[in-house]
Amino acid sequence: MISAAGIAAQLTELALAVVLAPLLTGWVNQCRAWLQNRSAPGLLQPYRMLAKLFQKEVALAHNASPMFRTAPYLVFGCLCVAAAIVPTLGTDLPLNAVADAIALVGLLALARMFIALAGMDVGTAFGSLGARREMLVGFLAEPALLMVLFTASLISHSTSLATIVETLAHRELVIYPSMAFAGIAFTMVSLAENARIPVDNPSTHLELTMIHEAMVLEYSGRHLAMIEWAASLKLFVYSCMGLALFFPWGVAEGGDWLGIVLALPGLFVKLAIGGAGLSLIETVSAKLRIFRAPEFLGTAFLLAVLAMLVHVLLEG
Amino acid sequence: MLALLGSPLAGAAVLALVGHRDRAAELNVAFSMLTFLAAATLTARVIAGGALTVLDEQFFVDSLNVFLVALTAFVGMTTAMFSRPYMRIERDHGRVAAGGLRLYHSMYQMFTFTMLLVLTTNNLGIMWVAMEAATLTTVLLVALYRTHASLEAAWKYFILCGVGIAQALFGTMLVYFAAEKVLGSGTGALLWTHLDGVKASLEPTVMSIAFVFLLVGYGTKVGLVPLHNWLPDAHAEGPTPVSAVLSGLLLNVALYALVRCKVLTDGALVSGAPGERAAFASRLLMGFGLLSVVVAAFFLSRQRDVKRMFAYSSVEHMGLITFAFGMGGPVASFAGLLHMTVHSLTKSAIFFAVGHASQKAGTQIMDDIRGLIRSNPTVGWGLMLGTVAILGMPPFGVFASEFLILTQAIALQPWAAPILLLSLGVAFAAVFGKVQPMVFGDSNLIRLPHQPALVPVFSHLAIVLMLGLWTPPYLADWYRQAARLIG
Amino acid sequence: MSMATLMHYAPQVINLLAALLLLLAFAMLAQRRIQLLINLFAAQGLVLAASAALVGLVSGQHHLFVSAGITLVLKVVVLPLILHWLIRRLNVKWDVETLFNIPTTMLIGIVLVILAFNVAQPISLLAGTVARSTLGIALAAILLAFLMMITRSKAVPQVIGFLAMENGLFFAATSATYGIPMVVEFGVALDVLVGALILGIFIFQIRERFDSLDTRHLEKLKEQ
Amino acid sequence: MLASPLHDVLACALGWLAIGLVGVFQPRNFWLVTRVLFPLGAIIGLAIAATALAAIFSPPSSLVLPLGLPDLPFHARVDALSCFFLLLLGSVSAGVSVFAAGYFRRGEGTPPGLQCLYYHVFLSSMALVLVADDAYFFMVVWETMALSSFFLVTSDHGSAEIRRAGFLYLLIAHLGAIAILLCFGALQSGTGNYTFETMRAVQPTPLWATAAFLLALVGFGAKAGIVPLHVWLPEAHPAAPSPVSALMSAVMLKTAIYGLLRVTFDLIGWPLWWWGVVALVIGLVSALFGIVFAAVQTDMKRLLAYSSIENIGLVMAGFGLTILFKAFSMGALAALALTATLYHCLNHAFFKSLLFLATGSVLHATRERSLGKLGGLIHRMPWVAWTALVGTIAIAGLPPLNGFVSEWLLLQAFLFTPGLPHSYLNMLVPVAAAMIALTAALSGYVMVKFYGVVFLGQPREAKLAEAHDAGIRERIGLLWLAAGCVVLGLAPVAAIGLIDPIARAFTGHGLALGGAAGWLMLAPISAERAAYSPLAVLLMIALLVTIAWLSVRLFYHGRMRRTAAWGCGFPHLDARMQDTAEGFGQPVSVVFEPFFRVDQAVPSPFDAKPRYRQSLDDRLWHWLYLPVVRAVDKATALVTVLQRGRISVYLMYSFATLLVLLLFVR
Repeated sequence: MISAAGIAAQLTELALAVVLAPLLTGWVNQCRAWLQNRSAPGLLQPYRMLAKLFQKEVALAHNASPMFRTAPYLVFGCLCVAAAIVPTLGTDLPLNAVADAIALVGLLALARMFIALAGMDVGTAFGSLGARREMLVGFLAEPALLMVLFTASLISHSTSLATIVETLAHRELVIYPSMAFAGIAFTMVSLAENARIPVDNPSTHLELTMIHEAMVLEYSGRHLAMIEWAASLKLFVYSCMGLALFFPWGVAEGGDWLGIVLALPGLFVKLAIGGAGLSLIETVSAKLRIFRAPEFLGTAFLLAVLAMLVHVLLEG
Repeated sequence: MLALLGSPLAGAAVLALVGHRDRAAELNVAFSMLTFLAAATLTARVIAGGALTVLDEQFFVDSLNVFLVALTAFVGMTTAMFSRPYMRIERDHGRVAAGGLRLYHSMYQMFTFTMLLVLTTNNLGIMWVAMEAATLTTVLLVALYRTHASLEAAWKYFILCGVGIAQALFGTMLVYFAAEKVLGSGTGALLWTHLDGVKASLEPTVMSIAFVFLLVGYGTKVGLVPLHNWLPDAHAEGPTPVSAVLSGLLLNVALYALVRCKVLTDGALVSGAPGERAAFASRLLMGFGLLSVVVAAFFLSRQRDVKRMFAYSSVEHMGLITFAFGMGGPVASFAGLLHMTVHSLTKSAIFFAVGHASQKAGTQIMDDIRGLIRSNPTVGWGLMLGTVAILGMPPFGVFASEFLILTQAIALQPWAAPILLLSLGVAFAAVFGKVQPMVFGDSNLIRLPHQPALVPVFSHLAIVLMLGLWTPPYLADWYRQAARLIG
Repeated sequence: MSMATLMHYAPQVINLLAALLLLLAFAMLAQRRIQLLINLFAAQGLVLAASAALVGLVSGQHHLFVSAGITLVLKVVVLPLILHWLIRRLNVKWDVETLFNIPTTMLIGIVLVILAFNVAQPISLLAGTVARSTLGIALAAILLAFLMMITRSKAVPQVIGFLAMENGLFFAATSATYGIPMVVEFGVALDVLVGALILGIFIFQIRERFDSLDTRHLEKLKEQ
Repeated sequence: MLASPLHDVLACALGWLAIGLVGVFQPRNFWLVTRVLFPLGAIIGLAIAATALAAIFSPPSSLVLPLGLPDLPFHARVDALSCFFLLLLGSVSAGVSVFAAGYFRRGEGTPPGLQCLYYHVFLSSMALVLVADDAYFFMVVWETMALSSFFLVTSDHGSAEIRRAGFLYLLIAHLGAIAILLCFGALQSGTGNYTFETMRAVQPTPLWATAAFLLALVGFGAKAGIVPLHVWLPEAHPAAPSPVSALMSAVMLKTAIYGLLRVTFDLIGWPLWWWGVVALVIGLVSALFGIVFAAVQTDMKRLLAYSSIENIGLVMAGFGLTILFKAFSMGALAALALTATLYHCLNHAFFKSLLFLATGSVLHATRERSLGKLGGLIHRMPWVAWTALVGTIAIAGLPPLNGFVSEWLLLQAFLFTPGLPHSYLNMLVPVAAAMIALTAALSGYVMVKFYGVVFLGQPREAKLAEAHDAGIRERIGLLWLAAGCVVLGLAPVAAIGLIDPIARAFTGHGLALGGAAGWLMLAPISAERAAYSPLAVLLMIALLVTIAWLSVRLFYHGRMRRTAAWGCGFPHLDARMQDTAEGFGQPVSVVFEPFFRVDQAVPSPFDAKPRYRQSLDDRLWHWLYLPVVRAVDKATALVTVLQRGRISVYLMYSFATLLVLLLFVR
């Protein structure tokens, strides 16, 4: 049964995600600047950015349909729900019974679909180009992500993320070789999905190499703010997912008030390390040509399938 | 009974005298109707009172032949109705002279007479004579147009069927020879009713040799491969009503003769020969049937002439029926009889539609006939539905009989079923692929001066449709009785 | 000649006639000249009539005399006359061309005779008639006529072949079974007559249309 | 209400036939056909759906009709499986019929009365297929279904391409029917009795059972459009008028699935495990193949047709999995896989018909099927666009709509597969799951392409500005089907309840649905292992979106200004600069290059009028079909030797036949 602690953990988690997501983005940017020997923007820069955008007036293309205007909110909503599903603090989350790992992937895909459709809505060359590339990345990354989650599900005999985390964190420690493959695959997928180098470059505005940025080129004002926020949320969700799958220790079991409170600093630390890792990867690798992206993601997909096979072979 | 035979005979005489006058066509229809009425009464009597023999046992009707008599008389009547406008248009086009029409009408009645004679006679010898006479009359009909092609077709028809049927005479003699031992010499030894009674004591070796000759003889008329060569030529070059009756009736009649002989042979072999030989006749029929189906199916896709194509389709269906009779047993024979019925109805309906279509197009070449459904929807639909029916698509009756034949084949001869089905598939691809653009698409056709006769087409198709969904109980009983006779 | 001597010699005579029939069949197969072919056909008819009459005499089946009469009239007189008239009218004087050369044809013919004898043997064993051994010869005559039709490419010899086949059939009927019932026989005779007439008409028409009686001109109707 | 549900169904089927007959006697009475007959057909559809819904939990009832062959009268029977598919037929056809009432226009192609005849005969024969209980009845209605749909496909028969499509369709349908007939032949196991009752009762030997299964796979597969028997599908579905395409894709393909299920689980009863592998592999290949081809299509209806191949592939994969589980006596999992299979059938029926109808509206409004000439229709045709969006999300398999539910169930079934007694099978499962995941992801790509190119962006042609939105009857049809997608997406537990009797009948197990959260929560095995509640997801999203929207309005402002599109400052933006359908498909054609037979011409730098041309062809056509055609051609060339026109040769045949037979008789 859902406990009061669970509901509290759920709400905290959701609020935390929404609030902290831009912070994580800021942290990654800061780390990257340091690693690249640049002077770093402040940690709160993303918040300032959002505030600025919210205040600005929206300049909407003549041709934009209602779809264009609703998409940012929908994307934001989808990612919020996704963030709420991933257990970061406790495993007794009410929403866990509502949506499992597959639904999580589904929600991410829904968000992607809306943003891609919105990208095509105005009918500019860049919009549709970005949408196409985003969907290309999506159709290669999504199955890989699903396979990663499946590997974990096979281990824990459940697709419920809470159960997965519980199995991985609170049962006796077993070394799963399959999770190593899955981990690499997951990292590659996260890079691609969050518009990071080597697939995309979040800071570029060079038209022909853009993916994410090309798609949202027509957005301005509050709509753009919602999109940006959603993008940080996405990074946050992926990070948390990675933590839940590969470093689940510290997440509270059941309705344990104390555990939830204790899990909080753990989460901060893990996210900080993860963000730093991400910026490290981004710094040491070069951006791929867009035509090479399928190979990159194909590798991720194969690794994820391999992870499942390894599980069946060695651990089954 | 007498009316049945007398009507067409009188018709032949009267029409020969009447000649080409305007009423000739109507008279033709009237005589055919009279024949049909006679056939219907006869049928009613046989249904009510069972088999009967007439005129010193020279004529004999049982459920097997009375069904064919009814069918023959019916299709004969509808074909006469169809030929009225058809031949009139032919005359207008100058393809046939006035004398030709006189010949046509009287020979048409004569042909009906000979077929009915084959069906009703009790004497195997007379049966042969009538069959030969049927060949002669149709040779004249096929040659009606006096063109190169029609003469060539008629010549081939005559020579091949004449030679073939000569073998049947030899076979008939051998039967007589065998029967003489049992029944004593004289007319009695050729009467089927008598032969049927003593078939178990006929000499098996003689009977099997006789059957070979009879098979080659009547098989030529049935159009079994490799004896079929005359068939496409004769069908394609004769007037369309003649093609319709050739395909729809004559082939049936020849097959009927063959089946009668098979019954005797089986009777002799089952009682007098060791196991293996007992199925001799059945095996031969199955073999020829199967070969005909396969070869005809492959022929179909090479055709350019529409009537020629449907002629090959007749070869295919005759093969199927022969195969069914070869398998034997109540269900297969039932199916064979049903298939005879639906095939002759459907095929003649197709020829009616094809006749009008080619008159409109002025050609029988399929590539030149386009878009019937635009220029004349009823003819187009007639052809389309007929084709669909003949290809064995439900809900038409051809499917019903094919279903029975094939299911029996699966049960009795599992090796043959896939071969048959694949051949039917090939046939489907060939025929449908050619008929579809004739019916659909943009039209290139002209309107005709005379209203086409479509009652025959659609009445045939309606009956075939009904037989696919529902066989009237008395008809089923009738088929069952006949199937029991065939064994 | 008493009845007894007749009975004694009759089977031998019938056998002789049968052999003659076969010989004539071979002769027709080998014959190139069309007039001679018709004459041979007439001779065959004569032999046929004689044998029918003889069998009738021996067996007491008197209707065979009628058959013999019909044969005599039809096959010895009427049909050859028609044929002669036909070739005169059509001015056909050329030699008959064959598809194979004559020796080959003869060789095939011999094989056919052996086959025919073999096939007919079990039947002959059962035959109770005086002409029991002649059935094989009848069958051989039929097959040889068939062969002749195959090898000749002109229309008239084909017709003669057709009629010769009829001869073989008739011989089979008389020799093996004492003749088939009269009704049938009349029917057959009628058919043959009408058939021959129709063929005659056809030959005229073909000649008119094609300017030739070579059946090799009749090869337009075929599959491409 | 008549005596039994079976009577009701038969009465409805007769009703459809009667409507068709009325239509054929009034072929040009446009008003009657569109205002009376088609709506009436829709009502009958609803009646069938209602009957089936009521009867799905009742025991099977059967009936012998006084029709058919003398020794094999028509047997009819409804059980849970028939009811389920009848429900599908009735509910979908109701929407399609209403739409069709507004769709058929005056003076187009075949007279409306004839269309009405074909259409209702088609519906009626599909209904009868589902209740047929003997081989003859089944074959009759099965082929009638093929024939009537053929006439529908070729209703615009002026174009040679459509005629060719129709021919190909009917030919493959007919060959399939031949295989089905042989399958029934194998199933009667020598009893000579072709009622399904007998087939159920007798247990065929494994050899015969295998033959029957493979024949059924070929026969029904040809109708369902599984690879490699799919070639007719992308030709025929686009050729047909849109309501017909909708019915064909949505319902007719499902009758093939029905046939497969009926034969495998009902008539054969106990499948062998490796059949499941065959079906699974075929299903996966079809799914991937279909979606990859859909991605590169430039014709919107072809795209949807290929997507049907994909969906049928998914259904087949579920079917294969069901066989596997059942063969290894894993009842609960078999029930799960079967549920996923049937659920996907139902879902596909709704969203695919919805999308086909949407394309129909677009086609009518613009007279354009090519994606390259559409665009921006969301402004001109909002009703169509927004209902199509529902279908798009559903077909892409995204939460919270129905496509996701069945894919979710299917993946669940895969995840619980390990534990099969064959180690190779266990290996197969991850690969299979990966392919399903890839397919699902690709379908998202395809649907973004479809929706984006048709409805979003700028109109690619000037004439699109005159496009009008769908009429009222079309809207009702679209809304009905969209509502179906939503309901099936949000209330999966209720819908699965309908499948439960079937699962229990075939596998002996049902899903554990009575869990804690009851109707709200879908937890097929246990809430511990997997659970999904679409309604809650939707509410959460809605809530969060509302909160976000309100707080933005509350804390900031709603100011907005319309301006020219930015486009990175590029001033001369026009519609031709958008991605074309080809362009959108390009990445897929590169990634999956081995699937295609590519024929392209790249312009040289010196071309005055450079043209880029590319055509992507199906390799199977060249590998499988053309060789067969050539072989048949060769065979026909061989037999013509028999008929060379020379009479001596003909005589020789007859002579040789005689001699051979004489030798034989000796």
